[in-house]
Amino acid sequence: METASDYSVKVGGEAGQGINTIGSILSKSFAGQGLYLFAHQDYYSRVRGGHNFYQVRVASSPVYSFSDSIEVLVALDQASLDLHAEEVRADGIIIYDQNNIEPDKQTENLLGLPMAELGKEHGGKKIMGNTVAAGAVWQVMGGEPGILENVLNKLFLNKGSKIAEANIKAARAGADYAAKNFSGQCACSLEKTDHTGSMVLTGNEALALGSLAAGCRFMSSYPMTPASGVMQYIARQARRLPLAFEQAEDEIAAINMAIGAACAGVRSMVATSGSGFSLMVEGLSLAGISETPLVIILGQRPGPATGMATRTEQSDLLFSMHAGNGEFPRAIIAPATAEEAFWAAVHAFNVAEKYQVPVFILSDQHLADSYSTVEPFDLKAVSIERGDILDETELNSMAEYKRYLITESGVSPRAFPGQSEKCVVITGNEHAESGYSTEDPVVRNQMADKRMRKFKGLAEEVKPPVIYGSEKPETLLLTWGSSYGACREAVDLGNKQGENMQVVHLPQLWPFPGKQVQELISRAERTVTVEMNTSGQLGRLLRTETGLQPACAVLKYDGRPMNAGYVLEHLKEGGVLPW
Amino acid sequence: METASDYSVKVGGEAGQGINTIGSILSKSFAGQGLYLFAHQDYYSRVRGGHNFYQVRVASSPVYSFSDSIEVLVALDQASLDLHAEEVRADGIIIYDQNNIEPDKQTENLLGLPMAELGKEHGGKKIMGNTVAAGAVWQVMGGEPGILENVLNKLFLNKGSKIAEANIKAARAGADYAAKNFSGQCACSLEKTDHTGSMVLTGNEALALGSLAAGCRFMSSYPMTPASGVMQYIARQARRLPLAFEQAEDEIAAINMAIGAACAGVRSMVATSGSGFSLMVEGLSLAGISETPLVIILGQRPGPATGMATRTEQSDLLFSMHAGNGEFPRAIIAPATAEEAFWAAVHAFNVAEKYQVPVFILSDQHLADSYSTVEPFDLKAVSIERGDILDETELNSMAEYKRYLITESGVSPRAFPGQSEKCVVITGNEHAESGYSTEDPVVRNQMADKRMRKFKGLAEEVKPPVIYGSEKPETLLLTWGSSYGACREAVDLGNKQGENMQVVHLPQLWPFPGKQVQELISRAERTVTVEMNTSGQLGRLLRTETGLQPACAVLKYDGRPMNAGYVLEHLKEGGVLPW
Amino acid sequence: MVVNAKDYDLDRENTWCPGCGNFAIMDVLKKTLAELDLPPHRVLAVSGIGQAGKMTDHIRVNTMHVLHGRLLPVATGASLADSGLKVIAVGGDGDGYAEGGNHLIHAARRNIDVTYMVHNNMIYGLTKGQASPTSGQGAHTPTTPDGNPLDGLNPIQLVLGLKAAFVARSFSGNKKQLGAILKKAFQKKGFAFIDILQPCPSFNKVNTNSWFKDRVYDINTEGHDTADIVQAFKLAQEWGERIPTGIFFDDREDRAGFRESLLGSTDRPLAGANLDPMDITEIMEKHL
Amino acid sequence: MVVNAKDYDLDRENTWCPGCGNFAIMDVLKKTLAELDLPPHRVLAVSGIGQAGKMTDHIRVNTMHVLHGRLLPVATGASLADSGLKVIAVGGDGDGYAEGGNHLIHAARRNIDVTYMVHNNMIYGLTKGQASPTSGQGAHTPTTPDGNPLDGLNPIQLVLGLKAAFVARSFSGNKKQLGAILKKAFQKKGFAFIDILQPCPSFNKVNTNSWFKDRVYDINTEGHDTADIVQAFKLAQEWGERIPTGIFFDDREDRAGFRESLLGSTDRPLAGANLDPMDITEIMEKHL
Ligand SMILES: Cc1ncc(C[n+]2csc(CCOP(=O)(O)OP(=O)(O)O)c2C)c(N)n1
Ligand SMILES: Cc1ncc(C[n+]2csc(CCOP(=O)(O)OP(=O)(O)O)c2C)c(N)n1
Ligand code: SF4
Ligand code: SF4
Ligand SMILES: [Mg+2]
Ligand SMILES: [Mg+2]
Repeated sequence: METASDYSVKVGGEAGQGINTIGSILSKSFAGQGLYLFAHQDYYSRVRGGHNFYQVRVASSPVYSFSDSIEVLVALDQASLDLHAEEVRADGIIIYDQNNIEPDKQTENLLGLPMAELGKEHGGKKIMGNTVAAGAVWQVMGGEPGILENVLNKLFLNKGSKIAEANIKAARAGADYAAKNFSGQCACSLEKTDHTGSMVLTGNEALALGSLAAGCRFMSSYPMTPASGVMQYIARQARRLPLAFEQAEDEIAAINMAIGAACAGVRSMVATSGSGFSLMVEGLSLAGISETPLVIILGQRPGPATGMATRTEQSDLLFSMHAGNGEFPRAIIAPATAEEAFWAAVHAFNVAEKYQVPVFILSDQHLADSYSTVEPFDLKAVSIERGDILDETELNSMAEYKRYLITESGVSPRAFPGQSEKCVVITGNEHAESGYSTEDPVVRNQMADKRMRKFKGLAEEVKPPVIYGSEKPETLLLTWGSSYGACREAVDLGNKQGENMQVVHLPQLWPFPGKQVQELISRAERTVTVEMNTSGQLGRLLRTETGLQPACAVLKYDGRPMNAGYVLEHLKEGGVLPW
Repeated sequence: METASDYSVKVGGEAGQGINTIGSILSKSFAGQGLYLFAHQDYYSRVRGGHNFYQVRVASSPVYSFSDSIEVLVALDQASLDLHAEEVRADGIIIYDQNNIEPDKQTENLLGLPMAELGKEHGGKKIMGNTVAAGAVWQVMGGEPGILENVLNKLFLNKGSKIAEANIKAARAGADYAAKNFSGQCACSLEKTDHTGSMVLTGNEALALGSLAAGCRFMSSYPMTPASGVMQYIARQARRLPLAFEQAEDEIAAINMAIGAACAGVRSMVATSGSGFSLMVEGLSLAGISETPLVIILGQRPGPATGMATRTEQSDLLFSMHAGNGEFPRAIIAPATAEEAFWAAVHAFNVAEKYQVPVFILSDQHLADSYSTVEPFDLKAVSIERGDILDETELNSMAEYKRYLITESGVSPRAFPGQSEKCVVITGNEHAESGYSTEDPVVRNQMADKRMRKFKGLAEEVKPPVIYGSEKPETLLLTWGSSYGACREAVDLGNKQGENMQVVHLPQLWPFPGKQVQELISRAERTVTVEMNTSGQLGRLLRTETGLQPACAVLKYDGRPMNAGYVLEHLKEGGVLPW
Repeated sequence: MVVNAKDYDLDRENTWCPGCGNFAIMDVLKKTLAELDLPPHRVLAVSGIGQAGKMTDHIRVNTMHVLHGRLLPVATGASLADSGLKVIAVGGDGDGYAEGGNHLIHAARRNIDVTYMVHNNMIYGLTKGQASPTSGQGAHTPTTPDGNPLDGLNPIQLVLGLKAAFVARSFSGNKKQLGAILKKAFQKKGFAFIDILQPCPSFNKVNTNSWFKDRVYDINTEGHDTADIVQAFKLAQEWGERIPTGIFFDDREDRAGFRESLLGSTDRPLAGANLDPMDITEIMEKHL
Repeated sequence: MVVNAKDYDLDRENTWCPGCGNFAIMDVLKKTLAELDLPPHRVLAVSGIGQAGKMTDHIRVNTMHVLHGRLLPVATGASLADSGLKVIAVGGDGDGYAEGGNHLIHAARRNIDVTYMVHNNMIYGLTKGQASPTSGQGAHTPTTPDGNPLDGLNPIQLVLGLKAAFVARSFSGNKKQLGAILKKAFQKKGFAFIDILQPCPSFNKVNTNSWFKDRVYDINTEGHDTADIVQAFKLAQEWGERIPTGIFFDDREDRAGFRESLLGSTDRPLAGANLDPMDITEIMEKHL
């Protein structure tokens, strides 16, 4: 990392205290200053109380993960001081409200800021103390005042200009207080670059945006952390676009509604997490045999069952790969960053329709909730490929429409009910080409073979492995999903320290790009898998598909994301071997 | 096979015509004569009409599968003649009702039997024609009359002695007619051995019996072919034993009821098929994290979705292995025969309770519905091992009961609500030893590790591979479940023809007995997997667990079971390679 | 266009048993669709799994033969996607009141634009005779070999409790009534529910054709006010010696169908072979 | 034994928001259990997932904190297995009326021996404010940002449609009424259902404590005949300016609880640490 600045700000407090407000004001301001950022959130499954934090890392070149040490801690409650003071670097600072919190005598670098008081005085409400804090942090870090005020204006404008103004006043009060009392205390000094105009986006937001760009017109889902963000984003657009969103009564209804809509001709999706996906498994199998295009966003979190609702994990890879009774083709895409998430959604809808199969996007809480700076997407580069769909003229010229026509590719041309005078027959039973049920053994074989033949086409469209680091590495880190960020930074750090490392991340895990992975592994001295689960699922898949076994695995399953430090430390220890 | 007699009788007709009556009369009579049998059923997913058959193979030594050629065809309708006349051997016979069916002129070996007429005349009802047919078959095959009559007596006694007598009269009429008109036509001549006293049992019945013997006290399920037989058997005993059976409103309720009962202290189970199991996946995951002992009988049939409801397949192995969000230990047992099915159930309940995990019994339609002769089970050999359960004295002496006490084995001593004054706290969230929810990362790691540690104990109790055939084989057939029968007979046939073959069947697939399998494979020149699915699931599992890959795979997925002929033929062709 | 009942015929073997009530229901359905001049390709029938669900094997319209109990969500999605389709859902009592019970609650709440026909034979036909939620107390079935210990569920009471827009009961043995009700149901905006008593001669030896015939009577000819849900609920309590049939409730409050309430209009197009990309530039800009 | 409400206290941090109606409900529950002299170890509380479900984190009894929406089947199994337990089910409106709707239908049909408390805050609390089936028309939530297009489900109507043995509505702000109803519910044989209106100050800004207070009235003090289900259904139609609360229906037909109807007796033992092997010799002999 040749970053000039690389700072971390942590805002800690109880649920409901507004740490997200401070966090997102700062994040957007950092982006406005032309810097890159990565911000992750840590919260409990409760609405009030508990200890949550929002940690944003800002740097002058792209960042993919978080640091263990922080430059600025904003403590909104006692617990934040108690828990995180240690993480503050020697030249860092701790900003807290001296009217509420009594710090330990030994704690250093403490800067008292009467947040609530100033908030009430300048913004009219105690809760404006959050904006006061943002203003103070921005000031001590050396941000350009106009940028922060711009952000506040944008953020609060829809609540009325009065509120926006009050916030700006509060921010100024914080900045003034900091200028007067904290000057020279903070070692940070934010650069300003001309890399402005980037978006600040979570993985969930990127998935939703990508789905909209891809022409998703129907979404039915049931709320579940960490996937709710996707549906809530889509729901907000539904009235403005030709798009229906419905909160289903349960996940079973959600997937079956989406299947109904998809069969009727619209691009459809669902989003859920593990427990909810468990309930969709029968519907998945229906999509498989009825050859219905469907996109399933599976936001992973620690299981089993309800597990830890607001935490992160990557333990549903093999589950999603084998879910559903019987055998049918599918695709599994797993973006590593918000940027990738957008394109993953576009790819998912195209693959789903071209091959008439269910397509998974595996996400996880760390990807779903973390913000990063992303360049605006080139919407012209979004191509919508719907595959073989008959038009009315073609349909009219046919004697009979066969929904499950047997073809070499395994893909049968689609038509929709009501599109022409030809009736469309869709079913979840084994069937003849017509769509009507059959138990004929010969036809059964033909249909099973036809479905399985789609694997070939699916394999040709697999998103190839993403490679970063040394060309002929001593250590290859094989990883997937949001763990990529930690691995990528570990490679940078390691190589700086004289190691010879590479990271290979698989943005698509099924069909498995076996040949390419084998080739990459053969060039490395040793391969280590890195993922967030107990059993080393990518490692198992690697072995199934290539016969190869990683030298060891770096795993984590305590619900908290890993970073570069964790990866390097565990590599030294020889990894955590699950086998 | 050193069998002296080895005959096959096929009874074909429409659903509702009573082919099962004829089939089971004959089967029980064969057993009464001291012979061994294997009888399989082929039926459509409809209540009336269609073409079904019941095919019984009888021999003087044990048989495990069915033949392609038959000695006796009983045709109750035209279709049975049209479809099966070809399968009849040159020295075989076809018995049909000349009053209903007009055979093709070319068909040979036809013996007309006025079934309905004789039924009406001697039994009082046309439908007694079925018993007439059974009597005639018994006569031409040379069975001892008293044995058949015994069977009829037993079969119909609960319907009143009049009905039993009428049936005996009808059977005699059939026998008399055959004696008069068919004598010398049939090459069969049934031996009589002193190997009497064996049961005639389907896989479903054996599973139900095994569950009862194991002390199952609670079953909740939702009807689904081919698993309904298990629940209906259990339901019949419920009022007579300390046992509750309830037909749930859906499969979700079924598994959650069973979990509730299991947590309250009783041995509980569910039975279902693929679609229904799909709906149980979330409950499975709950059993995983709440460490609830549970037995799941999964009767496989062809999918995806509703697929072919009354047919057979083995395509839910990897699904059941990976089902459920998050990671947790489980066991998967897959009996090959009715005999094994009984002991599988006993094993399943013991393993479930000792390790407090969900245990699968994978069955399939072919195993579930096929009859075979089985020695009465030695009930004294059934040992019930419940694992670590605290008694009231122990509980009273404790300050606090910890449901999820962390132990070396991963197993925490159990107690039940209401058992003592100690409250029991059970949960589907991640939790502390007490059972109360926690998100503490350290405790999470401890709990995940504790659960996964159970694998060790589970692995120690794995049912070892079953080996049959040559000791140092050129060809090792690696198989599981009901495909074993075909493989075993293929080995016998092959070895007779000078091949050097062995079959290894895995009565338990998870934890996978990797070392033992590796050892066996290393002694063989080539290994071929044999199973009923498209993707070679056992082959994939083998590779995941050992890195080894079979030379080829013999697969079948048209919904009809395989037999020795199919296996040998496809071995010659080099198998069907799914990879 | 003049549509004929024969236009809905399919040349496929019918697998129902002789004497099954399903035949009459299918006849009436075809005739009613023809009377309403609905051409086959403008009709979508979504069916569950069971003997009733096999209806879609024998009627030439667009069909989705889906999972056991999941016909209503599929119908919901399909009807939202395409406003040009007349959507029918057809399934059995097990399908609708056991496996699919939750969706019934929410289909009524949403007032989905679907006519839902439940062939209530008070038994599981396809899987060979197990008890259904509507099986009567004492019914001997393979899963209740000692007699069903529970009273049967009364679907009319349930659906009135959900305040569905249109609630009716008919009987396969009364084609005239069934036809008249079906016609009204198809013309109703939103969710129309019809529980159709249907003898299953193969497995239900208690609730036979004549058992029903002896008991059913028509509440509409007796002057029931179908706008009065409380009165309807009162009538629905009756089940035994006399069984009320007819339209129990036909909501005069002209509630919007789900398509209209969710999409804000009855004909906002979602479906079709043409997918015009939506312009999301403005949405994206909010993240700048 | 004299049991005290304090005996149910647990020394664990409570994670509900200040002002949440759940606190009052928990208080009343503990007091009622004490009044009934039920020692903690003879009580089993099965809870769903949601803020309401977190009740089992804060009350010292046997607990099973299970899946979202699945509390009733678990309670059914547990209550069948052990007749010595007083079984309570507790969950939210999303848990019970959305995810778990089907089980509600069948719990009522079976008349399971369970008292079911639904904390109806007309919102999804734990997942931060999405609409619930009982959310009112127009409610602005993250999943209905343009206002809920649908009328809220009326649980009392629904459960009366199921003819549950005991049907009541109360309000967390009326502890006296809630206590009296809970007590009767616990004493009822079979399934007792109580919908408890509960303000969620964090996410439901419409149906607040004072909104409820201004509307609720007690149907029992106004002389409603709780044996009359039709009258109850009529009362249940009301929702708006006035909201009826109290016991709507208390079936005088002394229906058997599910344990009795399924097992043929109220105390056939299934559960326990001792598992005497069942002798199946006779059953096996039938196959000879
Ligand atoms: C998830 C699932 N569970 C169970 C089944 C098996 N199954 C098929 S039809 C049926 C019940 C049929 O009864 P009903 O719905 O009343 O229809 P009928 O055959 O009586 O018309 C069942 C249990 C299934 N196909 N899928
Ligand atoms: C299968 C499944 N789907 C979704 C969720 C996420 N979830 C947890 S609680 C909840 C809803 C909570 O609302 P409610 O039941 O009304 O309880 P409240 O928090 O309002 O008391 C949801 C959707 C889950 N845990 N499991
Ligand atoms: S089993 Fe019953 S419902 Fe099914 S077709 Fe036969 S008679 Fe009709
Ligand atoms: S979110 Fe609402 S229901 Fe949940 S604890 Fe807070 S106030 Fe109560
Ligand atoms: Mg039925
Ligand atoms: Mg709620």
